[in-house]
Amino acid sequence: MILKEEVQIPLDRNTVFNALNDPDILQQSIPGCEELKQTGDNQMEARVVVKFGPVKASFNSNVELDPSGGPELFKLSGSGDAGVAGFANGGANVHLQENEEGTLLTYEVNIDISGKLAQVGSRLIEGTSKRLAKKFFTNFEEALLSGQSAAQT
Amino acid sequence: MITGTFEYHQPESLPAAVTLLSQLGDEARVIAGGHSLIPMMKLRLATPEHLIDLQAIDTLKSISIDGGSVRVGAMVTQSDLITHEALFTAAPIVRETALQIADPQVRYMGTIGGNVANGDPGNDMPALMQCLDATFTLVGPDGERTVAAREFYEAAYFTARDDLEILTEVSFSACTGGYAYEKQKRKIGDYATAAAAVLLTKNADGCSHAAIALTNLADTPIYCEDASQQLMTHGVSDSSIRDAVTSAMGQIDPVDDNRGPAEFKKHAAAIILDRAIRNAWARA
Amino acid sequence: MSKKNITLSVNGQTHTTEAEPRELLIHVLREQLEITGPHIGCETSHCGACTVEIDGRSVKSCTLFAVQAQGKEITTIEGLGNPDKLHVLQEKFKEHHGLQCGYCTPGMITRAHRLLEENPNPTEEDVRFGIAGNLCRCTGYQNIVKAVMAAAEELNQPEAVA
Amino acid sequence: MSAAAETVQERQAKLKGLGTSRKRVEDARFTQGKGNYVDDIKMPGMLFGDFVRSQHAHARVKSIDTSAALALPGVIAVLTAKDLEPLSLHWMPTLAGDKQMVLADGKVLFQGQEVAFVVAEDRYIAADAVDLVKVEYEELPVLVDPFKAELPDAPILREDIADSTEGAHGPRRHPNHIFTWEQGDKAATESILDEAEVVAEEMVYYHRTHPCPMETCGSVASMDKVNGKLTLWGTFQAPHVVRTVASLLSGIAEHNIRVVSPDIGGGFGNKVGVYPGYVCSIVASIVTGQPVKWIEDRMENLSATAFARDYWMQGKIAATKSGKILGLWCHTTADHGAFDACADPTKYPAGFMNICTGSYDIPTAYLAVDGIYTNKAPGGVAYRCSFRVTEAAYFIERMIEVLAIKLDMDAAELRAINFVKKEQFPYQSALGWEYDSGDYHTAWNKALEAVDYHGLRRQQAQQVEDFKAGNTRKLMGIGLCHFTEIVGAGPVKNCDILGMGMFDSCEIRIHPTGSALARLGTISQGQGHATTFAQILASEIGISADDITIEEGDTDTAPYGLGTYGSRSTPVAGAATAMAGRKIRAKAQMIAAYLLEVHDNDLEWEVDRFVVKGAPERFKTMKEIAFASYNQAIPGVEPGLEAVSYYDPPNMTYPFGAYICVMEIDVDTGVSDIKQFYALDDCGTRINPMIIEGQVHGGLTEALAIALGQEIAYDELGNVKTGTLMDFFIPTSWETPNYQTDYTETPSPHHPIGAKGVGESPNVGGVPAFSNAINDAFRAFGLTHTHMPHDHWRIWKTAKQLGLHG
Repeated sequence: MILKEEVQIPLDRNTVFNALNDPDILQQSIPGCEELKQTGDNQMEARVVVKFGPVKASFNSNVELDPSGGPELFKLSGSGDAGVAGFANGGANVHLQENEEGTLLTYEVNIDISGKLAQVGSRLIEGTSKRLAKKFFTNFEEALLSGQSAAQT
Repeated sequence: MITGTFEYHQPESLPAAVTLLSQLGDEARVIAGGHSLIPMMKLRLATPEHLIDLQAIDTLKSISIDGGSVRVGAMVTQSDLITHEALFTAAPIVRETALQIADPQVRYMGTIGGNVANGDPGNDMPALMQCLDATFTLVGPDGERTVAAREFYEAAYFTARDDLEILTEVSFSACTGGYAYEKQKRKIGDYATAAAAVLLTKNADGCSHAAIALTNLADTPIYCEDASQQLMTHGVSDSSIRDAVTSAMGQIDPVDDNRGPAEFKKHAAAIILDRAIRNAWARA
Repeated sequence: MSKKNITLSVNGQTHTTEAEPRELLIHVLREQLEITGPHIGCETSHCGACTVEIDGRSVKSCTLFAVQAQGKEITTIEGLGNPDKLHVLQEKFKEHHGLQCGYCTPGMITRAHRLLEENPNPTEEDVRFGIAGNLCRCTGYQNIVKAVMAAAEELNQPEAVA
Repeated sequence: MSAAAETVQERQAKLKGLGTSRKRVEDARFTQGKGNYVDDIKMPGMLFGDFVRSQHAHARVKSIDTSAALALPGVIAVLTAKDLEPLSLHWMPTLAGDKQMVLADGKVLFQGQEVAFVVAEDRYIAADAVDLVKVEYEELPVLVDPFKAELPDAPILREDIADSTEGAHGPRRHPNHIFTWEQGDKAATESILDEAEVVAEEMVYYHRTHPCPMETCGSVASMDKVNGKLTLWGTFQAPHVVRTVASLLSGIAEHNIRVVSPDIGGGFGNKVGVYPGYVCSIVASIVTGQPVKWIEDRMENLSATAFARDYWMQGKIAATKSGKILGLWCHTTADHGAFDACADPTKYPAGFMNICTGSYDIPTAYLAVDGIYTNKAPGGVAYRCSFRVTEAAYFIERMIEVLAIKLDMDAAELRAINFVKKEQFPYQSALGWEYDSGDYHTAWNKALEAVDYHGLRRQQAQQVEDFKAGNTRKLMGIGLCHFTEIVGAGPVKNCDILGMGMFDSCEIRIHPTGSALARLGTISQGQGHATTFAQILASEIGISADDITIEEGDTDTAPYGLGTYGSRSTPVAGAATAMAGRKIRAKAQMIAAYLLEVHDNDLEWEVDRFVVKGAPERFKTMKEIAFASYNQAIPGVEPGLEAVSYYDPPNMTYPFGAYICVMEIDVDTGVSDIKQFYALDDCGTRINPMIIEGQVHGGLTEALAIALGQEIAYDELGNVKTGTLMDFFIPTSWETPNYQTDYTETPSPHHPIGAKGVGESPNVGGVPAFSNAINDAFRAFGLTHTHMPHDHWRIWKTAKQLGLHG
């Protein structure tokens, strides 16, 4: 499953790019992220609880960041294991483009869900993934802007 | 298939249920008919620590029709909706829709409250409620409030209901005109491949009231305001139906699943809606 | 998780037992009360093999916790007839070859029983719609429908005058 | 009226023998909820076993941590491959000459594969413990497309045999290749294809599906360590074979193993195989010393036990311009999943797929089948059909339609031109079978007349006109099918399962008062054996069927038999029953002769008695003879009246039928509606017409399901997308039509009573009839072939591709 979307953030590209590499900002942005720790250069472990309706799946995830294309391109890939609920593999390419209002992020997320979630919840996975991806960037923008305002005061 | 463990609560009044839910918070789920929740629990995709069963709250089980206003308690079952003659007179589309939900056994258990509250895009009642312009009553720790069905659904399983609120009642005005709930499904018991609820009222000039809503064609039910408006403005004709369908199709966003690819669903949805409008108009 | 006391009236007999809240009614009936007529087929409320009647409603007992049935009147296939006097539906299922492997049969007959209680004069369409929550893999339904129709007809005969 | 005055006809009627629509004796318990299925078995101290299964389709198992599960109160044991290895039970042989992991040994090869077996005090604790077993996996690339299996960069699935170039059925050319099976004359067929006036070609896919009986698989194993005896109850379509396998695997002597198939809630092939659950329940009982129950849930059933079909059949058919078929060529790519666990007689790795010349006199033919490993569940069972016969029938009945289109000919006429003629029987087919009997033209003409075939075609043509004129959006399809089955496996000379010849057996004991007990090596799963076998016997020995008890399924009491599948019960065990009955009658004749003081040859058999020729008032009934056999000293005759027969059939039987389906299709929504279904079956001698009709209704409904939507679908990651009955299509009473049944009766010349078997015919013939109807609806718009399952969206897609959506 591939999801594509754009989001405009009223901050300059370097700020946005740096934030994408910032574990604190990431933790605040990832919906349901209960824990995130840096385990190496560009490597993180996260526990993410995905909830939709009655379904609750707790993914233990390994994430690898690839900032080498920065600040134009930020890449990440990872996998998550939610035990009986299933598991996920995926990655994202986020293109950052400077414009008058700040930075335009174009993201392409590629997620494969397997296991029980895919078996019985397939009709709901796409919508939920889309929503979570969107939520990430909404949170991200919020975290960034509040961080900015905090820094300014 | 065995669920995880949980504590079971059966409050006997709504305030007791609301209080329980507030106390137990995130780890509690309200259970009505249970036919969506229990299978998910058996698959262990849902593992609530507490279940709050509403079945003992008799105040949630009544259907009252007062003049043109219909109020249906959340614990009224699909089966009750089907057999209630006064409701059939007031809003025959409710029976037509309820009969197309699941199968007899499930309809004896499944409730209108559960069906509209859980936010599953496959459920049939939400689109019907949008078509009827129903209002949902929510009761939570801060008291009671109402939300229009047309404002209630945000995404799959995400609604305007706060986690600590219980949906207690749906209310809507009796409808007088033609009606149709058309549903294409793979077999009895299935969610819709595409379904459409349509209400049309005929008057001397044409169509005085139109309401159209769609099931399982996006991650929420879709109320088709423009399409409804088209029919009211231009009357019901081949061309206005075509325009209304085109307009409604602009709002849907189905996903690929075992029922078929999105492209097929879009096509089927247009056909189903066209039929529903014609059927409703013929009955108007 | 602590067990709860549960009182169920099954086929006119009151049973008190203990069960965890998560124990399904079908398991309590089959394993604790040894009422093994209702079967488990799909576990997701699609097949109806576990159908029982609770307070006048046909219910899939694999999608109901036993605690939810506390204090209720339950009828299973075992409560419809007995070896000395079969229920008309049981007779008609035999007569019209409405069963083969027999696995869906208890649920099917229990459902048909409620259907006829609510609609004593069903059309074939009514019967087909009314038992659509019960799957059968063996019979192709044709003879089941025939049996239910025949049972309805017999139940509608005026009582023989003595 | 006294008994003595009864007419022959009255006495005949009392027997309820052959040809009687006798009501079923099984039904008393089933209608009262008193069936005894595996999950109804309850024993003191019984434990419950449950599997940890792989969510991955292909992964290496790096570690399994059972400590948390073992720490849960009520958990008795957790078995993994490591525990089974010392017993050499971590792998087991399959029926197809391959081997299969019982519990994941180093890697998993399909989603739902068994990884560990948790044994606990009850099923609730077991389920909790399953979640506590922590398995660490390393994902591997997933292979779901059999056509990609032999690519150079394809992931190697079976590392255990990666280097082995020889398999159970000959050479292997790639680590993911299982076998190549060839039948017929390749060179001759290819030269006919080169030279023929007309050649039609098509890829015919018969999708993966599953038998999905209402009752899932399960077993209860009880090892009694005091007397050294293992008792195993389970959902076994072949209990004796299970006993032999259990003995070979466990080392427990066969006489110390009792296998019991209690009531079985439908089988349809699903319960032929030996599954890890059975093995694990046995091991767990041996380990714990307590009875252990294992019951599958529905998702496990659909995603881990035996699938059916999944054959990609590339076909070419050569004919003259006038429609005479000259040759048939077929190459099949068979997706067998992770292990070759097909349930076929040993020498037939693609079953009886070589019946694919069907009902037609095709002089030259060639068939090759390549078996391929993929990351899907193993199986390949005959889902309500004889081994791969449904695939064969579907293939030929589609190819006939494709040829009719190529020839621009009526498909009914094309069939009639090519049928094997009545006078050609016994008929030797180009792919090696000797058809025992048939009268296809008679059946076909009866069917065409019954539905007013030409009238239907006129109606169809009118509807096409109406469609083109914009007056309707619906099309009408007429689905024709004339199938020939091959059932009753089978002759010991060429049919065996794990080395056991496929005979069957019956043992009869007549009681002194003239009632009887008969035991057979088969096991009913709904077919009504207790009713029909008694009817066969009633007609043979003159005792009313009501006085005959039939017992099956207990290996301690039943004679050895190969079980019930492939419609073999009537052709093989039914024959054994008749033959054993005849042995009884032969002895009875000697007793009667003694009692009547005449020579054996002076007696003739009449319904239920031996009568002195020319003196009808002098007779002895079977009841009298039975009593005498126990209380009279008869010189030269042993007391008692018992017989046993082990029947090795000289040939298969070849039931056939003519089916016609009329379907209406909504071009816009893809919704199909069955308007009429006529099914004529010829199963030879008809034992119980009521049961035959019931079998036909049921088989047709399973065919409907398969043709119109029932599939086991995988996504490219190897996820089973149809694991519940929400998505796995089983029609309800609402989607199922009423069927019109009919028959002709062409007895099998070699079967003792001329019976051929019928349970599977409707599935074999039904699938092509439904599918042909869908295809036929679009013939006028240029469609040659479209793949099953014909669910709404695929029908819609066909219409779209044909430009019918404007």
